[in-house]
Amino acid sequence: MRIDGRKKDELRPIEAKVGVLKNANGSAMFRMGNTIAVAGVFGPREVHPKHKEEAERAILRTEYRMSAFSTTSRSRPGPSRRSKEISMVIREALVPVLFLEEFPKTAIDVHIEVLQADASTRCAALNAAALALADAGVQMRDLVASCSAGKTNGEIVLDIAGKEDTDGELDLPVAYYPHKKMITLLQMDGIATKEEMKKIIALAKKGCEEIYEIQKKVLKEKYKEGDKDEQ
Amino acid sequence: MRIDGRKKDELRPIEAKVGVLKNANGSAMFRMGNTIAVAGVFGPREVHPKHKEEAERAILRTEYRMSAFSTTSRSRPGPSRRSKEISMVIREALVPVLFLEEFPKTAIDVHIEVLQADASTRCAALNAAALALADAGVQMRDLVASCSAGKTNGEIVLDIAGKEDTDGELDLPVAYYPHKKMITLLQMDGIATKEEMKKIIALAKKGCEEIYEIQKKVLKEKYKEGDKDEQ
Amino acid sequence: MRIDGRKKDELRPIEAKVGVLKNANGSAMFRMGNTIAVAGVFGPREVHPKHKEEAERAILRTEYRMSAFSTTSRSRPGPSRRSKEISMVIREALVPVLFLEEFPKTAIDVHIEVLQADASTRCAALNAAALALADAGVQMRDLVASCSAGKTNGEIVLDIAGKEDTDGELDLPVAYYPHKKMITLLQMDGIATKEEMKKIIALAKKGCEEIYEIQKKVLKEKYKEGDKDEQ
Amino acid sequence: MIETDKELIKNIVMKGKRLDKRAFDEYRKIAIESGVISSAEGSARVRIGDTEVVAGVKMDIGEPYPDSKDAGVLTVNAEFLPLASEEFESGPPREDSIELARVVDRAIRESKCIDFKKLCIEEGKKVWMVFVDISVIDHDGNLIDAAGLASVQALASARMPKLIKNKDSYEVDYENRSKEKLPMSGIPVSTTFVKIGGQIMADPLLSEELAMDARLTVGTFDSNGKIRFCSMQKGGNGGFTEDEIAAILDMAEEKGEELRKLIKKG
Amino acid sequence: MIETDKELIKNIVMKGKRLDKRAFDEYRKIAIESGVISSAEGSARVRIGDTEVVAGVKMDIGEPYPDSKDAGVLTVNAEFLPLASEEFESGPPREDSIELARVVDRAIRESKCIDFKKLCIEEGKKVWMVFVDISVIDHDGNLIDAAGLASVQALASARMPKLIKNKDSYEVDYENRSKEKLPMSGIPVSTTFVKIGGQIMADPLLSEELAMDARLTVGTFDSNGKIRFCSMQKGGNGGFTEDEIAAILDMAEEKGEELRKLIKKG
Amino acid sequence: MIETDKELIKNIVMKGKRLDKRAFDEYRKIAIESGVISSAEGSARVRIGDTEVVAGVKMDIGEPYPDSKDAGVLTVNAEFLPLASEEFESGPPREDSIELARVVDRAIRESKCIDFKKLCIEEGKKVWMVFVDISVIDHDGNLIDAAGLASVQALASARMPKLIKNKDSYEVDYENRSKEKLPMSGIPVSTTFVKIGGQIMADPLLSEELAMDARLTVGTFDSNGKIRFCSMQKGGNGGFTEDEIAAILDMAEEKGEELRKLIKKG
Repeated sequence: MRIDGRKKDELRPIEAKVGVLKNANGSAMFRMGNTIAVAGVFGPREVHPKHKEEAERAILRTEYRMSAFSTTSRSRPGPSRRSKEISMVIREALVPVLFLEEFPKTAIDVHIEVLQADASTRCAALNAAALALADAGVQMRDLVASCSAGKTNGEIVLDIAGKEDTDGELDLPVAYYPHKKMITLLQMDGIATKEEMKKIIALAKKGCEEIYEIQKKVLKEKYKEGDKDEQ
Repeated sequence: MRIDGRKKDELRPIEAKVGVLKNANGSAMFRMGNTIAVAGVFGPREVHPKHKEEAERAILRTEYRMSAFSTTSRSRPGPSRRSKEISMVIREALVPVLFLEEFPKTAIDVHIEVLQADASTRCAALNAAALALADAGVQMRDLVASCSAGKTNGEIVLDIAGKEDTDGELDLPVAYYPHKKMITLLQMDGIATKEEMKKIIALAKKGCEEIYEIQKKVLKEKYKEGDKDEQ
Repeated sequence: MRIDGRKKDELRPIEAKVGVLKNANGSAMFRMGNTIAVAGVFGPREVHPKHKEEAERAILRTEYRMSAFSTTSRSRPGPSRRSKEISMVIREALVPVLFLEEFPKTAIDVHIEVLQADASTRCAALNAAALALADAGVQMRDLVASCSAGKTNGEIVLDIAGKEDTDGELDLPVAYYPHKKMITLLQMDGIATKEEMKKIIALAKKGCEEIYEIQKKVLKEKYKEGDKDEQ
Repeated sequence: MIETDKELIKNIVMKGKRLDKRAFDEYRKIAIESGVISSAEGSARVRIGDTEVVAGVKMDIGEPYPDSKDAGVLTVNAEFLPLASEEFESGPPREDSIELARVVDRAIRESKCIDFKKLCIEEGKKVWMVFVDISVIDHDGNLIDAAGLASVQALASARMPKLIKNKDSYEVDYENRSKEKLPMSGIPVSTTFVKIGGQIMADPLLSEELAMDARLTVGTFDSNGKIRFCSMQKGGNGGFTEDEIAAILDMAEEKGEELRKLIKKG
Repeated sequence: MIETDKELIKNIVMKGKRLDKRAFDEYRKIAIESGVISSAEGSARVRIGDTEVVAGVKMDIGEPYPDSKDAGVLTVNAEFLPLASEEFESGPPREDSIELARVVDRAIRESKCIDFKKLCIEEGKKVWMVFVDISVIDHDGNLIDAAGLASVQALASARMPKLIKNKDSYEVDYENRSKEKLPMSGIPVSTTFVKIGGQIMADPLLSEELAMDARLTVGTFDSNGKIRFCSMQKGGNGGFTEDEIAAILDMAEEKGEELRKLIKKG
Repeated sequence: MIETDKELIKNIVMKGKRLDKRAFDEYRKIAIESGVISSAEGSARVRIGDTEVVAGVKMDIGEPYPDSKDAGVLTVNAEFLPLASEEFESGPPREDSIELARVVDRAIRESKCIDFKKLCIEEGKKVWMVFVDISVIDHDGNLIDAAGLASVQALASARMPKLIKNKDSYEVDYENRSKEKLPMSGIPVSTTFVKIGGQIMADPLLSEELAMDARLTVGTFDSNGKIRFCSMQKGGNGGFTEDEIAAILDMAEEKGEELRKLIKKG
């Protein structure tokens, strides 16, 4: 049993919603326990500045930010080295599922705000981003689902949070492209043996698969509603 | 009687001068007591960077700055949040009197430096800016005159300065477009009842009217000199 | 005799090498005692951003940087006011020997990194830069050689270093364009009479002439090797 | 927004109507939730129509300003999130986000609704720093009023973190928030009006802001049952006559009272 | 790099070969020199083929982080020098230089190879700050591994500067370095693999990086004779299957041991 | 400035003349006013022809540098105001404004005209910080000499603010300036010469600077009746022979004396 009562392979309670913003072309909110991310997508649209445009494909731009009040100690607004790295690995995790070659000379902008942070913010951000891209009607090969696993008190557990994170021994976030069974984000902090590593990756992948089902359900519900609206 | 001996509705001594700079297309100095502002105007001229250009009108750009030595405690050079806000409200106060639609695809740049600051720096800045625009020969519907009124020791007074400012209860700067009887800048800090507010606004407007006369006189004198020069 | 055993008019041990980098079009390392600079040249190449391009000539861009670990107290990475000034005087010292008019609408970029700093970093930087330009095959009227002289313990000495620099009374770096006998960089910190000034300048120039011979030798050796390589 | 849209808005106004059929002095539906951010000492989400803003209050120990050594420090910052509008880009703060933060800051500060002297820990050395951070999440006009409401609700619902005194230093224990509220009296709110084609109207839509001649934001607060004015800010490339301003002050008084009723104390 | 070049690289790989004829699990020639920068407390130059990196360690006195008051502070920074590649420009750090510094940092930090508690001078007040600065001098691929080796060699060869205690303050005497080494045990190294056309290969050339589908960097270290993993970072616009990752972990274990042998202790 | 203008200037010089008919070693009319900024501890406005510069001295308490714990700190900063020239834009400082500030700084610092040891308040803890801020208001050439004169006159006319010692801290009372002057001896001035078509001339106009081959600024000061050199800075894309430099040193000596006479002490 874990501090918050979860089983070792149990995700925190998840809440997901698409179409949460009016102005963005697509949007989504994704909550994993006390971590909340909102994503808004604009595009495909014209590229400014022009010289960043690519002749053969759309450019994907991702921005991960944290609200100043999202952390226990206030975070200074504006980009940090950490947020720049995360923006980059999120972008690299999403590219494989997008048909960027279909929209040459355009930009697809994914803006993600973490409103509340309690571990796995990059995972929640990615889950929200994938839903927002789908909500924007951007053509996709598949969704991307993201989840972390890790080690705390010597135990391998799914979706570390709270004290498990601050006192934990290892954190390993993964993003998963289910159709291709491909891991498109993989980072790790902590110490482990090779056997542990493999178990943790497998567990994180399992978490991604659960999240993928939730993402699909949320989109399906939205789609049904859309059907009703049109009647 | 006020600390500096002025009557309640009396402005500080004013000194105004146009054509004070050689390089600028138009320029002016405006002094209200110990507050001194210098303005220089360039344009209408080409817009850099090009993408800021507007097809149907000139863009007006205003920049309010304070010299590092203008304040009791040295001000760090470079723009601050305060100076950016003031630059913006100054721009919005000047736009109504300009024929921006006459100079499409150009920029009119108004640069203002506060050399010495003792309250009402945005008013002195605006008064200098309006004179500099006229001096530059930029076609104008009217001048803009600016002045503040406020409350100190419970009294409603014009053009607060010195200790009245640091210890005062309320400061309300106004910019006035006389022909249209229109207030084009209005800000307020402090606490007042509705009746007090109306009195303070009316007093500030009266101050603007006095300043307007001074501005016109200064321009007229310059104009006469100009006539003489040409003979 | 000086602290490090040199004669008054003696340079520190010099090590110079060209072609030290693979990616740069031309490169060189120049070491004067404990001061080490590496230079890399790119160009003539297209100018970005475009609006910096000049119709009639190439633009020369020089950047002098110091590695964080190059100084006793760590230097913060990124440009400083000092490094911007030095980048500028280095550029102005090199322009006279280049045929910029031969490559209109292009840029020649000279990047210099000081890896280890023990006085005269701008001289080592310039010596490396001139060699790197030659190594890049950029057509030149001549090389530029650079060296400083100064005063320490009341004595006029060449190429001040170590304690002589931190405790010294005067430092005067010079860059020299030998064919034209022209001094193209000249700065001075410290106190001297006119007669001392002239002696110091003459000594620094003599140092430059020695360095010039070393530069030519290094290039000649490279050239010979090149000949062999081609056989 | 193209010129014809502006004309459209003006034409509707000329007919005495608004795009969304509201009366000229009518606000859109306002929804306020507090405590939406568990990591913040206080927080609130405010929706005015399709405009959405979240404000969070964070507190920390810091040093007082040299010119008020016995007073806590207030910092208000606003971020126009790029996801809130296709006009908002990443990068340095826009001038309108600076203006918004400064106008909200002035209404709070000038109304003296927070007793900053009570936020002094050790005179001249340590005081509480109160950060109000505003994230604009969706923009359909009248951001200032939404941000003002969210900030005040976040402050009103805030609970101080615990202060731990060590031998010669202080620490903040964020895990255990106290039940103590901020020393607050009075509720300052901003009410914003725009002029389009000579007509004054409250709570502008984004499309109305783009078509407006000028904007006036008026801050009011309640002081022992009386209404007082504490801030004003004109915006936009036009102006107001004295009579128009007087009319706006009347409306601000009335609308301010309406908005104040929506704030839940504590 | 134009598309045809990428195709060329892929075609070579398809034939089971590499551009420079190495085996898929073979590193280029690695040369490590330590003590190359006399102004640094520790330093190293690493060449992997035509890639060249210099790392320097500087130390200073500073304040600890509030959440670990009894521990020294590690800062890793990387500069992609503009002279190292025509792609590198002056200006704010590129995202890949930030990533490189952070990946190197994590391998050092997470392996716990430095005992930061031993770098505490006075708890809560003064600790040693350890700065590892990486200058990338020539770029022909696999910068992370080169930077990782250079950083670890610089740390392993560092000598602490002398600490001078005054009445109520501390000073650093850089002129007289002590013989004391950093409290270090274990050598963390990063090993990087890329996937091109389904084939995994170690130590990518720059041209291979430009043609790659994805990259995986794995950090390992030695702990009492056992090999442990301490960091991972996927890069590039593609991904890996679980099986591919398992294969990379095996290779990382083996290659990590090879690289570790190149580091000279002390 | 177009090429033909440069040719025009050169042609005039070839005929032994200057655009404004001055002799080659003649300065334009110089006007110096001190005490022009009441908010500054010292200030001066300098006009050289149509070039206009204002310098202000501000003082504050700060910490000494670790390597000179018993000395006050000098900071010189220059702002090329955008209103001074259509070439000056808002934004980060231009390289020529950095150069100007640093050249003026060096002449003051190297001449040792200010006794910074006397500006130490408490060794290693508190010293006076002297800020010289230069605002360039109108640019018609030779900004360095104008800025140098304005800075020195501002320093010479400065009055120290009052220092208030509290129990364990210091405060500055700016309202009540003391009669005490800065500990200053000697007057460093910069004199600038340009070379056009082989001819050396003093005090260049802006148009002459744009046409020049090279520039040399020489700082001199008076030390017990003797003239000493304290700084030099070559500018521009050309150079000087040793003989030309010797000639400039002679002129600098003479012109420096002329300029020094314009400075009013205290």
